[in-house]
Amino acid sequence: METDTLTIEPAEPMTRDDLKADRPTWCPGCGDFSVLAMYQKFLVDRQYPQEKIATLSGIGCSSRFPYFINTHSVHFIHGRIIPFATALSLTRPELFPFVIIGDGDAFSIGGNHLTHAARKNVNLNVIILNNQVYGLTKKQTSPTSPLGFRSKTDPWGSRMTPVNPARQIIGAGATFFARASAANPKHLIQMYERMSAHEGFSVLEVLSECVQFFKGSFDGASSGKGGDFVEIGPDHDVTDEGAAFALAEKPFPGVFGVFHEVRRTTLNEMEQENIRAVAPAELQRPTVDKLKDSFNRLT
Amino acid sequence: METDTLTIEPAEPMTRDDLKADRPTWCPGCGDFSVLAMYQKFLVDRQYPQEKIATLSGIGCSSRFPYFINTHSVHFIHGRIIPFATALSLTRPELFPFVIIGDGDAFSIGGNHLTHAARKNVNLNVIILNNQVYGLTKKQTSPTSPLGFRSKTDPWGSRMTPVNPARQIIGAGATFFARASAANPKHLIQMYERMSAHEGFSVLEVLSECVQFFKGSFDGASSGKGGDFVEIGPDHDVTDEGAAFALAEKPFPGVFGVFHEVRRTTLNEMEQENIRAVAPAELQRPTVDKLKDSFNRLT
Amino acid sequence: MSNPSSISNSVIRIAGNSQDGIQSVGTMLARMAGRIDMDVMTYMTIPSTISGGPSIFQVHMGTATVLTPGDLADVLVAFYQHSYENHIESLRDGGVLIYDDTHVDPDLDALRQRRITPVAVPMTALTVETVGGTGTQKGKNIFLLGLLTRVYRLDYDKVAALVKEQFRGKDESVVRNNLLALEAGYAYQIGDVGSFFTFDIKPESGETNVTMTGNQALAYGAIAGGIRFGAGYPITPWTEVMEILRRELPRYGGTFIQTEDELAAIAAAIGGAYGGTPSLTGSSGPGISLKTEALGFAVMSELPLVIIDVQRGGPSTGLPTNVEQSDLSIALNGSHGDAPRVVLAAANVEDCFYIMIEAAQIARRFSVPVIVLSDQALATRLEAFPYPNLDSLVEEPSLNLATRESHKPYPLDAPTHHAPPGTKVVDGRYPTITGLEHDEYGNPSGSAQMHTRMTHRRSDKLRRLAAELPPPEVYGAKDARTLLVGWGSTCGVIRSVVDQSITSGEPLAALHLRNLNPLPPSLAEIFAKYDNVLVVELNEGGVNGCGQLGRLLRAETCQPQIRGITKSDGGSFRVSEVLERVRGILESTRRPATL
Amino acid sequence: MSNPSSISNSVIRIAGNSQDGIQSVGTMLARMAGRIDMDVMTYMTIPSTISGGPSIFQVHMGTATVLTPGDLADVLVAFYQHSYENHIESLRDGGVLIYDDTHVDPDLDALRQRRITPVAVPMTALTVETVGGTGTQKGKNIFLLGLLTRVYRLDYDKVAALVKEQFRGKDESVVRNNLLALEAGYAYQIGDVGSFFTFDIKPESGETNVTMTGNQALAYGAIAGGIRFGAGYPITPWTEVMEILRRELPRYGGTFIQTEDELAAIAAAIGGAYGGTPSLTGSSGPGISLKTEALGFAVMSELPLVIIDVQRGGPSTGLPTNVEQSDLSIALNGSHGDAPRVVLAAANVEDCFYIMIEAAQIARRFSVPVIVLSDQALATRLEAFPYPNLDSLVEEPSLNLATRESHKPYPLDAPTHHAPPGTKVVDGRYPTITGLEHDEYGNPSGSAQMHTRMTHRRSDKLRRLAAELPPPEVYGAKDARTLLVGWGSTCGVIRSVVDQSITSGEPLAALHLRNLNPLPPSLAEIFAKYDNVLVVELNEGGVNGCGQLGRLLRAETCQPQIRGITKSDGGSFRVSEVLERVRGILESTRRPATL
Ligand SMILES: Cc1ncc(C[n+]2csc(CCOP(=O)(O)OP(=O)(O)O)c2C)c(N)n1
Ligand SMILES: Cc1ncc(C[n+]2csc(CCOP(=O)(O)OP(=O)(O)O)c2C)c(N)n1
Ligand code: SF4
Ligand code: SF4
Ligand SMILES: [Mg+2]
Ligand SMILES: [Mg+2]
Repeated sequence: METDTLTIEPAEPMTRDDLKADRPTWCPGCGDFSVLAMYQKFLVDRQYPQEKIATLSGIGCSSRFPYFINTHSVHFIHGRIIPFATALSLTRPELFPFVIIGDGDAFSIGGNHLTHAARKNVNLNVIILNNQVYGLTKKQTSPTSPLGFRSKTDPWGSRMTPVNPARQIIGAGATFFARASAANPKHLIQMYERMSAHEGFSVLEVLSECVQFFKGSFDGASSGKGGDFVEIGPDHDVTDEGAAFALAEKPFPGVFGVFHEVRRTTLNEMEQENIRAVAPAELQRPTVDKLKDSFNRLT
Repeated sequence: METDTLTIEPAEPMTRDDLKADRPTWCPGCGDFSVLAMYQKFLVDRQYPQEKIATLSGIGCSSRFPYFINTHSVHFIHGRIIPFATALSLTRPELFPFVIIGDGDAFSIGGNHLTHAARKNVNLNVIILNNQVYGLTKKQTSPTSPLGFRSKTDPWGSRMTPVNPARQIIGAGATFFARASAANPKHLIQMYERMSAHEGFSVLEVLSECVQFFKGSFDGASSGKGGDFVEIGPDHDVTDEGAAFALAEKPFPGVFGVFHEVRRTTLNEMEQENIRAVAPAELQRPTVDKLKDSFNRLT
Repeated sequence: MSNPSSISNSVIRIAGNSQDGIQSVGTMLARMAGRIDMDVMTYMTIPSTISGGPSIFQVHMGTATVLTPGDLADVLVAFYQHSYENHIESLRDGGVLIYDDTHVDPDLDALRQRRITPVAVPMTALTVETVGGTGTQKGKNIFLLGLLTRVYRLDYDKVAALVKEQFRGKDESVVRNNLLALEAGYAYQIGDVGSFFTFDIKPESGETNVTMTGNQALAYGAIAGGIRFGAGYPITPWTEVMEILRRELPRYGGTFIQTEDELAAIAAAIGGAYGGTPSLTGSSGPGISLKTEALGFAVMSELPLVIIDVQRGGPSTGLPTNVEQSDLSIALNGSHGDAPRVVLAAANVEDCFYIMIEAAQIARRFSVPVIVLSDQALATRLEAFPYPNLDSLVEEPSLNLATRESHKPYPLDAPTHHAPPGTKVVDGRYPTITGLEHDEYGNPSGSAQMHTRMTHRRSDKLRRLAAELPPPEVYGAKDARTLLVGWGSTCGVIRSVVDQSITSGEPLAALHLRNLNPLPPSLAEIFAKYDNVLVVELNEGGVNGCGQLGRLLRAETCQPQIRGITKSDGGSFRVSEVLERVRGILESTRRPATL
Repeated sequence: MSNPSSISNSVIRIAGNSQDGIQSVGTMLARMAGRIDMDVMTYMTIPSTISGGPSIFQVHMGTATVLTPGDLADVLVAFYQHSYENHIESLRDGGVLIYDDTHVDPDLDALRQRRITPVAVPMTALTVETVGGTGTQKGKNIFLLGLLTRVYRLDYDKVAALVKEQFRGKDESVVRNNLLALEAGYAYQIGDVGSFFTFDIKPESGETNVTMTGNQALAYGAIAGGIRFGAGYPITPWTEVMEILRRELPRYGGTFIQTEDELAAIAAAIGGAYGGTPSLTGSSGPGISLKTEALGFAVMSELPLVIIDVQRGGPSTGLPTNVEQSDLSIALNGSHGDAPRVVLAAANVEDCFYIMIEAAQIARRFSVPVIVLSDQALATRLEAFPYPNLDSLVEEPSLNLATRESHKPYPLDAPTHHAPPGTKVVDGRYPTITGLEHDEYGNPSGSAQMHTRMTHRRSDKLRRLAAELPPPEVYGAKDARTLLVGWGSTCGVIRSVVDQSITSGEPLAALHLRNLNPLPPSLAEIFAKYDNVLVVELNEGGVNGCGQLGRLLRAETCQPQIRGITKSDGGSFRVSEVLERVRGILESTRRPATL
């Protein structure tokens, strides 16, 4: 179906400058800066054709990525980018779409879409920037806010059991789940690589500190700040779901790396099945002829 | 706050006749009949004051309960009865609300509300009538439809991994989960008892055959039909989440009984905490005086 | 009418239980009518329980134009006593009652007074005898089809061919039994059918008709219009459209997915459109409300999208299996902010097909969401219409990824043409598609001037589309002082009203609106010519009795002679009902003058 | 105006970065004005990044009526060069510019030409010196407050008391440092302030004012109106209302919960209402769209509910921190089917308080959802208004579970009075609350007659409410030929326009609508008296320039002299802007007559 009318010069390699767009409006020190920088570096490393990259977001500070990266981008509505991206993935398999959203967007208003996409194993990369708070709306409790967190909607400290992203997403059927931190860019970029190499629904949770409304939240995971960044060891079997759940239960700050990776038929493959079940000759026939078949049965 | 102006005769015990309302419009043979009959029997056994029972549903065949039972009832909209019931539970703790919904209502459109209510441990009883199909809209794939199920939206047979209710609900943080079958009323009523005795978010999944659109679906769980109804043994530790997950992984038709039961602070208790944190004398003061305090600070 | 008369059109109402297969016999009758070049329109009721129950199927067919499913029946078929009792009033005086005397015991005196010819047929017994059944009533409907073939002097072989097609793929014995039942019905000595009436069957013109429901026409229209991706969630009466598309789209290399809810469905459809694939979503009542947030995004981000609303009775869960035209307001106004979108409404089943092609074109040309309104009556109604000229209508969709020198998604001086991802932009500046107010490149902008200009840009699409629309045509009497205005599925009824008014000496004219947003030009001038402009619609009347369209037209033209004829009873209008309401209004407006 | 003049009112614009605490100094100034019985209204902009950035806070205060935050400033305070450059045009000719000469280098020539008095104050340096700071600029705003106390000759002790209150609970040293800064500002030799202008301060009347924002007023109004349960999801600018209620309701034995999304929030609010607790939900733009499905249920099931919509710029994500009045259409029409609900709009901050009490009462009396429209301008604006008579306004909510002999939730011959669960019904028949069309007991009914009557029953509530409403009052010139019509937060601007028109010899009148659905009676008669009815609103104009209210009024009254004055630029109207637009319309409509 593709048509490419202009002839193009032999492509120069894409550089990080090519990917730069508006200056980020995040607060100075926000963890999202590093996630963006590493995203750009990762794209350059991989040398995806620039025009085939799609950066897709919902609403939130983290969801401002589309303005700060020079790719085809979408700044959609709050909580619904997963079904949007599902359609893009199904209909345009040759693209490289990346969904980048916050913890509120992913787990609060968008929780159902995340769960169903995981179950159906949509071929999609989802990066969740978890700062354990609603940043853009200025400090309300998020589903990942820890017990005791004082926000404007829990001035006395939240008492609700937070969502455990690993547990919820693996439990829902995601075939890839990894965890990284904005404070450890080297490890983060490795996780981008691993995630993008996986075929199927892939989620990367990135702890990304909100310096404005939850300062110090992730010090415990930062060796530079007296904490510990514990990587998952080589003896962890990523295909063992039980082992992944066990890692998920580790107390804060938990562990980092790939928790889970298995291969299961993707929704994309299933839907392609339906098309492939049509005889190739039939598929090639013009629309008008096929429509006539149907109409003839309705005379 | 309650006022009771009429004086009432000493109450006669409530009978099943008192609870009868319109004749159910379900298809003859539908599993929901037995779930209704046992619900009535259970209410009579417990002798809840009739006026304090609330039967709350979404939309679907199963969600027609409100018309077939003579209690305060609500036939709400599709997928949203959980937050409705959450509010009722929080604001009217002296009532006995029961949510009764289908698998589509619970896991498809309503999935996010179920998950969050489980996480927050709302004190609520939720009965999910799982027939693994959309009944009311006449045979589309539901999130619990098994692999290979041919529906009007999957004429070639569904290929999506179905939701595993036990795994999803326990995983989300429900403090009670049990499983029963409409075809085994005696066991079903025991499960009603267990569920209602639990303080916190309690889910009872009931396999309830849709004879119209998925006939024979649960024969495998019915001893009368050559299947096996396997009850969970007395050595299962209901407080052991891992053990509950293991039970959840048993292949169809799985096992029946209480998978999981633990005690965790409920949302109701947390919200009462916020009220109790106000000095009792302050709570008793008239609204107008308290408002004046606030206004005086705003002069 | 008195017997025997020669009639060109006839209304048959079959009343029984849905389990008796009355829908399938009615469908075959309608299809047969279509095949022999008659006009046809059907009407059915949906039983209140899933497993079935009392219901009717009515077929209005004939060689003269058929515009409605018919007010009163010429022939009533009653399978049961309840069928007889509930529907005998729908049979015209002088009509024919065919009843199964195993179950029905009619009041013959009453019938005689109404000059109704009662015809007792032991349908159950004869079917069992013929087919050798076990007392199950399978085949009874086909027996009836044979009987009606006789009554209406239809071509037996053609009917038999239709029966064979119907059971194609089924077991040999099934086909044989049904043909036996057909033959038995045809052979049954019903008495002198000539004494009932003579049914005129004109020689066929040789042109081919197709016979389908509104839901089918919407689905095939979508395919013809180039739609290749869709997403939806089941809800009555929209569901069938998605079921057809789910089944059919893969044959065209396309995909339709059932999502977890309606919010996901429209998000997916927008994602499909973003990818450059013509996409749709749809729903009924409650699902439409759920889609309005994302609809606003499609407006703001200027993506092409088609949204079908098969209306049903509202509000809330309302009356899922009844007709109502009460979603016009949400179609026009649903979503916060100023969110201009195109709204079209199909006038009949044929139009369901053509309007989808048009909707897809408008969505693409103007990069705008287009809402197509149908309703429960159209959804379930069969109509025969001329085989469309598919060769000239159907466009093969193609994905345009032509490289662009530079690209602004929201240019202030030019229309938007969406560049899907995969499009290379030589100057290296890639677009952001956004729901925030933005500048020409899609970057957020809070500038006063930008919001003013972008707001205008979005509504200007509607002004440009309006400028292309021809002024609507007025149907009916040239000298009429009263104009009926309608929209959607009531088109045929209103035309019938006009036709009848002309013969009855109180001539009316009518104007039917397919374009509801933007409205076509010249409405004010047209209305100004009439003393009365009566807007006929199936929703609730407010000021001046005006319903949702009436209020829109009053806002648009400020002409106080606009009044409403509305109702909210879950049914469509009958011709007689509208005539009566028109007379009532004309009398009441005349009265003050004569006092 | 030339210096020195005696002025009763003054507009101060403080321009800097949000981090400088300009909002808090502006708030203190406004509160001070309220305390000494002046009128006051403020206006602020919200920086485009979370961590802050350029923004302004403007205070209009005085002893004459204050109806707007002011078009042009009398005094501009500029902290930075960008503040000076971006806002010098907002300072009136002849005004006073106070600037921090550490950062600002003004064009003195240009100022002279505009007769502006420049006052250089080394604010940063002096604050650091006084407070002994470390170069952070804390306290600079309080220094400025001291300076302004001198300029406006405010009572120093009262201002100092306010500062103490502001820092109540903070560390001793913080209070001390701020008082030092205040004193330094007050003591600073700014020159002959008497040469700027003389600010008239009338003796206080002794009446007490409260000073708050629209969001605060909505929240406290809800509590006063008896609301004891609420549910919401954060979104700008609604969030603050829910934050206040979340914090405050427990003190009243009530609860407010943050839900997972807006769909859950309204479902919960309806659940609360079902339980017999007066309940609310609210949101802005996108969240309002998401609530419309359940809103239809509240209409159908006839449950009392209050829904707040703090409007912002639309469509879609739009302009979250700008003002717009573009949600009127969705407030009136959001949700499928005919779903009549009450819509009220607050005219100013004071009204935000009273309208919530009214909304709660209407919801309860008519068992109907009531939408209250506020907007971003009201939400963030401070106004001083007379201390309400809380004793007579506040009702203690009570749960009525009185046993009933029998109970029909939807009686055809009487209004609905919801019986919450816990209510014993002696005849033993308990009600079903439902979104399906139903009979009197709430059982599903597809009967034509029932749907007709129930539909009427639901809209009849609005007719009954309308019958109670007084005809709206016309403000302004008796002999005016032109009527301005407004709604919502533009009330003050429109009154100012009328006031100015009277002195300028082209007298206008104005009518402000608080009840938008149902509309108050007599509008047609009132409008008919004017040659021009100009509907002023912050949304996009269509036919005849009419915006969303304008179109509604045209539909309602069919009077073609209704025209619109609208804009969509994210800002509120300025008085001069409206005057100019009015003149433009009057000229253009006059012209044909003179040709
Ligand atoms: C339908 C809807 N509801 C609410 C909002 C307001 N809103 C914007 S972002 C956001 C949450 C932000 O939190 P998160 O997703 O964690 O992103 P962060 O800002 O922390 O990166 C909310 C509630 C919205 N834009 N749309
Ligand atoms: C918002 C909305 N979407 C869709 C529907 C249509 N609908 C009614 S019931 C139902 C699903 C029924 O399945 P389930 O919940 O499993 O109940 P069952 O009928 O099988 O008992 C659907 C999709 C609706 N009423 N409202
Ligand atoms: S508010 Fe928090 S998440 Fe948002 S930009 Fe600032 S630091 Fe980052
Ligand atoms: S359709 Fe299925 S679920 Fe519904 S009533 Fe019939 S048997 Fe029961
Ligand atoms: Mg966050
Ligand atoms: Mg089901």
